[in-house]
This record gives sequence, structure tokens and C-alpha cells, in this order.
Amino acid sequence: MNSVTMEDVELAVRAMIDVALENEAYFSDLDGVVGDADFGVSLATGFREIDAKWDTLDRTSIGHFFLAISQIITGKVGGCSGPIWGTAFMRAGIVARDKSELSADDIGQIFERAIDGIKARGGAEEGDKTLLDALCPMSRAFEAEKNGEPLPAVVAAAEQAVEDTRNLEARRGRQSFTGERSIGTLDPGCVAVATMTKRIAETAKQSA
Amino acid sequence: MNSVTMEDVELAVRAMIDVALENEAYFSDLDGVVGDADFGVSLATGFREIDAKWDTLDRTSIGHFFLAISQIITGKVGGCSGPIWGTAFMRAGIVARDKSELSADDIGQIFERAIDGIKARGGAEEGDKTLLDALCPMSRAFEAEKNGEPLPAVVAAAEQAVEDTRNLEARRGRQSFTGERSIGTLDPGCVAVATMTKRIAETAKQSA
Amino acid sequence: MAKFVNDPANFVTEMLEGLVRANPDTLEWDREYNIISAAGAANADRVRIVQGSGSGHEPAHVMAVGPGMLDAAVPGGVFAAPSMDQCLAGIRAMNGPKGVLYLVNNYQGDRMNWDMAQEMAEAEGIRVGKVVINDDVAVQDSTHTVGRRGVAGNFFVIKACGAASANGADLDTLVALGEKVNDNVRSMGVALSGCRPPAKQDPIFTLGENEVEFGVGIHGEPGRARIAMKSADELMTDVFELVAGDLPFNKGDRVALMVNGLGGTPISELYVLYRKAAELAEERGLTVVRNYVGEYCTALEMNGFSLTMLRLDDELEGLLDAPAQVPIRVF
Amino acid sequence: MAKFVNDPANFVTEMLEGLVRANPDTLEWDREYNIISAAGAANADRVRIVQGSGSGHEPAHVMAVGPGMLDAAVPGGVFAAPSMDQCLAGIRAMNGPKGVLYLVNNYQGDRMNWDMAQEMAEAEGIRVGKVVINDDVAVQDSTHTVGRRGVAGNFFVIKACGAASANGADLDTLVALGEKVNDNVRSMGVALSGCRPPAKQDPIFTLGENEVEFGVGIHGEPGRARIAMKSADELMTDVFELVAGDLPFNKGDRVALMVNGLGGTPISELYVLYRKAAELAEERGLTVVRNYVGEYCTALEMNGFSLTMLRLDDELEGLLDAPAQVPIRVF
Ligand SMILES: Nc1ncnc2c1ncn2[C@@H]1O[C@H](COP(=O)(O)OP(=O)(O)O)[C@@H](O)[C@H]1O
Ligand SMILES: Nc1ncnc2c1ncn2[C@@H]1O[C@H](COP(=O)(O)OP(=O)(O)O)[C@@H](O)[C@H]1O
Ligand SMILES: [Mg+2]
Ligand SMILES: [Mg+2]
Ligand SMILES: [Mg+2]
Ligand SMILES: [Mg+2]
Repeated sequence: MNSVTMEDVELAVRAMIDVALENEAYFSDLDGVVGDADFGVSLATGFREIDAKWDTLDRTSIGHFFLAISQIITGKVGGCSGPIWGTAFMRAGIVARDKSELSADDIGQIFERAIDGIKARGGAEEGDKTLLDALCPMSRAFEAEKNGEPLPAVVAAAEQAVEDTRNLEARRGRQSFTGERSIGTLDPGCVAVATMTKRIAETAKQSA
Repeated sequence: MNSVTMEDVELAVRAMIDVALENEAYFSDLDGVVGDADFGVSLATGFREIDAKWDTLDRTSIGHFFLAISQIITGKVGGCSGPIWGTAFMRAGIVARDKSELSADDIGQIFERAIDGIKARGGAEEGDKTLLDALCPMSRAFEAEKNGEPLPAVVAAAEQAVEDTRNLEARRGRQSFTGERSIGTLDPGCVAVATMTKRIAETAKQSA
Repeated sequence: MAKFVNDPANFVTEMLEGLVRANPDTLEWDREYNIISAAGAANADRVRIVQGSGSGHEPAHVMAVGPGMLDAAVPGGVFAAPSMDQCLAGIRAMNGPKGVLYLVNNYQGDRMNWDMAQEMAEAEGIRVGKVVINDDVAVQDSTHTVGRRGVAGNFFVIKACGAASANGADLDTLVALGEKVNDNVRSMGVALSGCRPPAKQDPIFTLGENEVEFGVGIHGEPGRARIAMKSADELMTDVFELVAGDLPFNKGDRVALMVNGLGGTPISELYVLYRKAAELAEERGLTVVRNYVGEYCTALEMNGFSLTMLRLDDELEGLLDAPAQVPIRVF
Repeated sequence: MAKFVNDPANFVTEMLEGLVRANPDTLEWDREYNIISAAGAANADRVRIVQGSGSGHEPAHVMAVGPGMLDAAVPGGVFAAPSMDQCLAGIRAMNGPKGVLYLVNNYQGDRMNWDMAQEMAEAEGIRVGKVVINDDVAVQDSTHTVGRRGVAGNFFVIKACGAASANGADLDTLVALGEKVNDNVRSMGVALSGCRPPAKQDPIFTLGENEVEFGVGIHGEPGRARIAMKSADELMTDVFELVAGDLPFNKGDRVALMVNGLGGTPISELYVLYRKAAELAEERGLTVVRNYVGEYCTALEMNGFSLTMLRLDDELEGLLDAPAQVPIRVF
């Protein structure tokens, strides 16, 4: 794959902002099925703030850009989503610290380190019905295809993950309290990750 | 008309008991339309107690019998219904004080004195959408037919009253607070009086 | 059935049993007439105060019994005034050398039962004073109707008279004081849902998602009008104008302000509403000296609120400040 | 929309504005981080106590701030834990020479944000103690899940630690005390309706007329099971058995008993339920030393209740008896 530039990163984050804001109600409704219906609001709160501060974000490097986003999220977003998403962006920032371009290996590293960070922060493993169940197969798909054109495989893995998690029992986050009753429901975190990934791929294609 | 005996009176009160107990929910529902949905419960509470004390009621005269019923009602029934129905039976008791038979004139007197008592107690007049709007035409129908067979005319007046009150605006009792919005609704008190009157006539016919 | 009830016929009795079990040292319960009284009230050397009304308005009035408040409460069935016998028993139980004061909300059922009881008690030689409370501006006051309803404003009458009685005021003074509070207090409520009496189990009225019952009563009686939903601030503004404009409350007045939950409103929303009420009072040039946000006079689980405003003078302010103790324990 | 809201995005802020307007002399509000603190708490010469959690549980915790209770509360959005920055700001604001204690209910969002804040604060040299509360027996405690939730039992931790801090206890003592209270307190709730977050406006879950959500959480999360409606006594019996059997509470134990309304339950029904709880406690040979009937930890306007039972010893009894002052004014 081609290396990823600051412009690519900005496009990707903008795609995430759009998805979070457009789906505020839908993501909350998903969380309402067995959770507490705040996921959409939490996510939108964070990305709305990123949007508001867009022009002032530190762009001295891709890493600094990610760290600035991380700070906004941990500062503004509560619930599980603040620490989880904040940690992911923090890990991405550390990998990309002073870089103005990211190689395929860098992206692979970001996946890995972000996943490790989320596991450490919230104690979840793959299979606990959290957004890790999207990120882990996405990371594997990326590794498999990173020397070719990885994006379609990553999108496919994310979409598959949404359906696969349906049959899992939640063991982390608010929805875990319902135990077996969470089986058959979608995980809102997975849906958000998959929807964002798809939008990132579309935006990247358009601008290519 | 034939004179009314203690046995007739007992049959009539039993008919009232049956109507009150069978219609507890229905009368409350009627009261719920623009009132506070307690009329059925209040009425049933009183007549249930009369039923329970049936064998021990003072029967030394028809008047004493009515007074005993009045006491149970004021003792057990709250809301508007306790004072209103209690007053009606008290007035009936005073008219019939030492009598063991009631003439047509006595019955006419009972209507009049009960109506006066209810007006004095609650300050309502005919047209205020209360059970007076049943009792007053019933009393007039009785006066007109008392030398013949008054019961069918009284029943007809009561049934007519139920429909006539529909178009009135409530000016007494809890439902009066809704003002114009009470127009178009039935008055639960009128419905109860009419239903009881009809049942009394049926029971009287059967036993005749 | 969607309510926590056993046999609806025992609902009030079971509630009272819970209440006295929760307050064994401070409350007494006459099971025959369902009278709740403050421990020792019957021997207190002062005018004793009693109030009776339908149940379903808790904490009014059985949980407003205690030092500095009511000496006794006489609860009827849910939304049904107590019977004459109950009222009479309440008067008799609280009778003493200085007489008894009863407070009654202006509903015909309540008025008639208390009037009959008063007649009977006076015939027995008992000195009885009465204060009628009718603070609800939603209902037009006119001579050919029953007149305005009594709602949450009632609590201020209880508090003032309770404090004055503790200070040794005599019966005539208390009647005059109660009337003064009533003359200076105004209320109005709105609801977003109806409520279900235990014996009925269906809501007395049902509202669409976008409807508001405006000027609602505390018995599930529908209000004067059904209007379209508005924001919290707009609703409070409408209510405030009607309440403040009725007395009217004027620039420079010192007031007590109450936002009362009707039973099913989240506490958070009551504070959102209080915020606006306080702002409107300020804009009108009123000084809010005391405030009350919470449940004082409810209609079972009705989702709604009422606003009550009392104009204060030095006397009333002092009486509101006086200590009082009621069964509800906060930490 | 069936709620008293303006722009849902401002809901929590407007509630807090109402709260401080209602308590201008006793509460302070840091608008940047939405921290509510007791007037003067930041200068008190003792360990200060802070708690943060999602909003929508009022009076928990912003209305549990005051002398003898919390020094500060850090409310997040409705049902969303406060952000790490808020938690850190709360810790910093309440820091002093004797350190800060934070209380956190066992939800992952709350835990993660507070843990991160604690790390940051400790890196700044602040002494931080923490007590995790997890009293809800509806949720199975197991190592591969998040563990039990914290619900109304939390109030007893606040009350005990608040009183002990006022008595001068140091940070380690307070942590041990908080853990002791948590070890001895158990809760469980049931609901007859869901609730609607302001931003969502639809009920999180909907129940049929004959359904009960058993073991429900305080965020509208469904419970462990949906069961058929039963009488109040039967429901309380089921809940009582699970709560009392979990610790377990044994014959001869002295307890504090709380029947907590979840926000939309009539007060009358809470007392009907308390009646049964007290009876069951008696049958089990427990002595109810203190009781609490009302709203302590709610889920917006959810119609439901929870039962909380705390095993007492002399130390805890003394701490519960100590005076405390919270924003909610009863007459
Ligand atoms: N411990 C965890 N690790 C990773 N992801 C988690 C964890 N807990 C929850 N999540 C993700 O967060 C989503 C819920 O977020 P949110 O609603 O903000 O949290 P809360 O449970 O505090 O309400 C879930 O759908 C899940 O994907
Ligand atoms: N002042 C009155 N005079 C005569 N009848 C009345 C009066 N007020 C109410 N009623 C009758 O009583 C009925 C309502 O009784 P009830 O529900 O017990 O009273 P409440 O208004 O106290 O709830 C009305 O339908 C009406 O017929
Ligand atoms: Mg959530
Ligand atoms: Mg009625
Ligand atoms: Mg009534
Ligand atoms: Mg949440």
C-alpha cells in the first residue's frame, strides 16, 4: 500500500466525525437494547468537540494530531467510551509520534498497540462482545493484506464482525449486566467501528 | 299504587347493593373520565358494609331501617358520596320514622325531602350535572303518576336523565374542575341512580 | 397490573402500617379510624391541628405529621375524602382544653364530611376551628361552582399553623393565620401522564406523546386544557405567569417558591424547572427567601409538576424558619 | 416528548443551575468541570470525599453533597460516567494536606475514568484513596465479568465515611471503613417500567402490563430476567430472600433497611413495600435499627424499587446517627 499522509489522516478523522454525528440517535438506540442508551451521545460529544477545535489541533506531526484528539476525548467523553477511545488514539499517537507519513508497518503497529491499550484499560479480551471484536479481526485482515491493497479486506472484516458479535454474550461494559440476555443483540461499539471504517474507505476512494 | 312494606323496602335496598357491587369497576371508570375514578369504590364500600351488617340492621320500623343505612354510609363512605347518599337515607328515615308501611304520599315526601337534603348538604341545584338531575325528574314523574302505577314512569325519567345530563357542564363535585370539558360525559351519580332504579323495578316485578 | 399492590382494598391500611413500622417512636396509629398522630400530641398543652383528605397524595398528609407540623392526619381512601365518622374521630382524638383546628382542602367531598363532623363535634361541646385551602389558580373561582381547589399550597398552611401552635397561639389566632397564608399562596400544575388508582389500575387519563394536561388536579382529574408539548422553560413560563399574575405578586415581594413533583417526575427535571422558576421570579423583581424542590403533594405516580408561590412577611418568614420534624428521613 | 427538558445537551447543566440556585449558601458550582461542592469544603481540615457517576440518579450524588456527607460530586452526562478530566478536576479541587477519598460505583466507565484520574493525580503528588461499591446482588460476581454493580448501598458508604471524616479519621481509616460498609451492604431492584434519557426520549425498555424486570439496574439496563407480575408482597419476598441470603444476614443481626424508589414509584407504594420488608426482617430475626423509605438512588422516572440492607455494628450505628445536611429540604 501507499504510505499514509497527514491529509489522509485528516480525511479519515473527518469521516469518523461525520459518522459519529450522523448516527448519534441510532448508536444510542443500539446501546438502549441491553445497555444504557448513552453510547451515541458520548461518541458524538467527543467528535463534536474535535470538529469544533478542528482548525486549532496540533498538526506538527501525525502523532501530535492523534494525541490532541486523545486529549479531547478523555477530557470530554465519559462512560466507557472516553477511556477506550482516548486510549486508542493515545496509542496511535505514540506510534506515530514524530512522523509525517505512516508506512504499512506503522499502521499495523497502531492496530496492535491500540488493541493492547484497550485491553489493558478495560480488561476485555476478544470474545467479550466489545469493539475489540471488530478491531482484532480488522488488525488480522490488515496484516494479511498490508503489502497489497488492505482497505477492502479490513472493511470486510469489520462488517463481518458486526454480525459475528451478535451471538456473543457481553462480558464488559454496561450491557454485561444482562448476561445471557445480551445474546442476539448488536454491540454498539462494533457497529460504530465498522461504520466508520466503511466511511473511511469510501472517502479515501473518492479523494484517490 | 299499593303501599310499600318493609319487605318491599328490603328488596329495593338489596337491589341497590347488587347494583353497587356488580358495577364497582364500571362506576369508577365513568368517574375517571373527568373525575377521580373513585365513585364505584366509594359506593361499593358503603353497600358492601350494608350487606355485611344486613342481618343486624334495626328493623323496628322502615324509618329505623333507613337511619341504620344512613349511619353505615356516613361512617364508611368518604368523598362526596358518603355525605350525599347518607343525607338522602337520613331524610328518608325521618319521613318514615315510625312507619311499617309507606303510602304513595310518603314516597313522594321521601323524594322531596331527600332532594332538599342533598341540595342543602352539597349546594347543588338541578342542572349542575349531579345525581339531582336524575332524582328531580324522577320525583316529578312519581308525583304525576302516584295514583296509578308510578314505577315505569320513574324508571323512564331516570333513564332519560342519564342522557340529558350528558350535555350539561359539571358545576359540583370533583368533575366540576374540568369546566366545559365535562360536557359530553355521563354523570356517574346519575348512572348509578338510574341503574339502581331499573333494578328495583325489575325485582319488584319479579316478586309481585 | 403495573403497580406495587396487594389487595387494593387494603392499600391504604398497608401503607399506614409501613409508615408506623418505619416511625415506631414518633407516630401512633388508630387502626379503627385510620388516624395517624404524632406521639404524645393528644396530651400537648396547645391547640392541636388535624387534616384529612384522600390518600394518594403522599407525603400529604400522613407524612406531614410531627412536631411543628400536623398533630394528626385522617386519610381517606385513594382520592376519596375521609368519611364523616373518621373526621369526627380525628377531631375527638385531638380535642383538648384549647380546641382543635382542622385544615381542609377545598373539595366538596372533603368539605361535606368535615362540615358534618364539625357540627357533630360542636354539638358535643368541642371547640373547632377550620381553615379552607384553595390555592389552585387553574380553577376559576366563581360563586356558582365549587371554587378553587386546594393543592400543594396547603403545606405552607400546615407549616405556619404548626409553628404558631407550638408557640402557643390560640384557636382564633390560628384560624386567622391559616386564612392569611391561604390568601397569599397560589399554585398550578401540569402533567405529562395520568395516574392509576390501585383499585382501577388503568390510567385515569392517557396523554399522547406530544400532549400536556395544563392546570391538572392532584386526583387525575384532567386539567382545564390539553395543550401541545413545549420545552420545560416554556411550560414553566406559562405556569409562572398564571400563578404570579393571580395574586398578583409584585416587584419587591419576598416569596417562598416550591416546585412540587406530582409523583412520577425525575428529581433532575424538577431542578431544571426550578432553575427557570427562580429566574422568572428574579425578572419579576421578587426575592426568593426560601425554596422547596421535591415531592410535597403528589397524585400517585403522575408525571408532572406544580408551582406554588407564597408571599411572605416577617411573621410568615419566622414561622417557615421554625424547626419541624416529619417522618421522612433524609440522611 | 413527555419530559420536562429544553435542549437535551444542556440538561445536566440546567439541573445543576437549579440546584445551586436552590442552595446558594451551601453549594458551590465549578461550571467548567461541572463539580458541585459543599461551601467551604475545600478548606476543611480533614480528608475530603468526592464521588462521581452518571447523572439521572438524583439525589445521588449531587444532592448528597453537604456537611457530614460528600464534599463534592462530579456528575457526568445522563447515565455516562464523568470524563477523566472531570474526575481529575474533582480530585484536585478537593485535595488537601490529608488527601482525598473518592467513592466509585463498580461500572466500567466510572472505574476507568477514575483510575486514569487517580494515576494522573498521584503523578502530581496527590494522596488519593478509593472505595469501590458493588452492592447489587442481581449481578453475579465472577472474575471474568465486570462484577457486581454499585447501587443505592452507596449512600451508606457516603454517610459512614462522611461522618468519620468529620470526626477526623485519616485516609487509610476511611478507605478501610468504606470497604467495611461495602462488605456489609446488599441491594437489589425491580422495575415495572423503563425510563427515558433526555437525549433519547423513548423508554430504554418497554414492559407489558403483566411484566416485571427483575434485578434491574439503575441505568435502564434490563435486569437478569423478565418475570410475570406478582403482588407487592410476593415481589418483596423474592427480593428480600436474595438480598438477605447473599451476605447472608443472620438471626440477631442489627440492620439498616432501605426501600428506595427508582424515580416513578408513588410514595404510598414504597411504604406498602417497606411494611413487608420490615415484616420479613422480623421473621428472619433481624433487628431494624434504622430505616430509610424514599428516593435515594433513582433511574430517572423509572417505576420500581430497590431494597438495601446494611449489617450494623456499634461503629456503623454511631456513624449513621451522626448529623448530616443535604440540599433536599423537608419542612
Ligand atoms: N471494557 C471494555 N473494553 C472495550 N470496549 C468496551 C468495554 N466496555 C465497553 N466497551 C465498548 O463500549 C461500548 C459502550 O460504550 P458506552 O455506552 O460509552 O459505555 P457505558 O457502558 O459506560 O455506557 C460497547 O458497545 C463496547 O463496544
Ligand atoms: N354537590 C353535590 N350534590 C349532589 N351530588 C353530587 C355533588 N357532588 C357530586 N355529586 C355526585 O357524586 C358523584 C361523584 O361522587 P364521588 O366520586 O364519590 O365524589 P368525589 O367528587 O368526591 O370524587 C357525581 O357523579 C355526582 O352525581
Ligand atoms: Mg452505554
Ligand atoms: Mg369521584
Ligand atoms: Mg373522590
Ligand atoms: Mg453509560
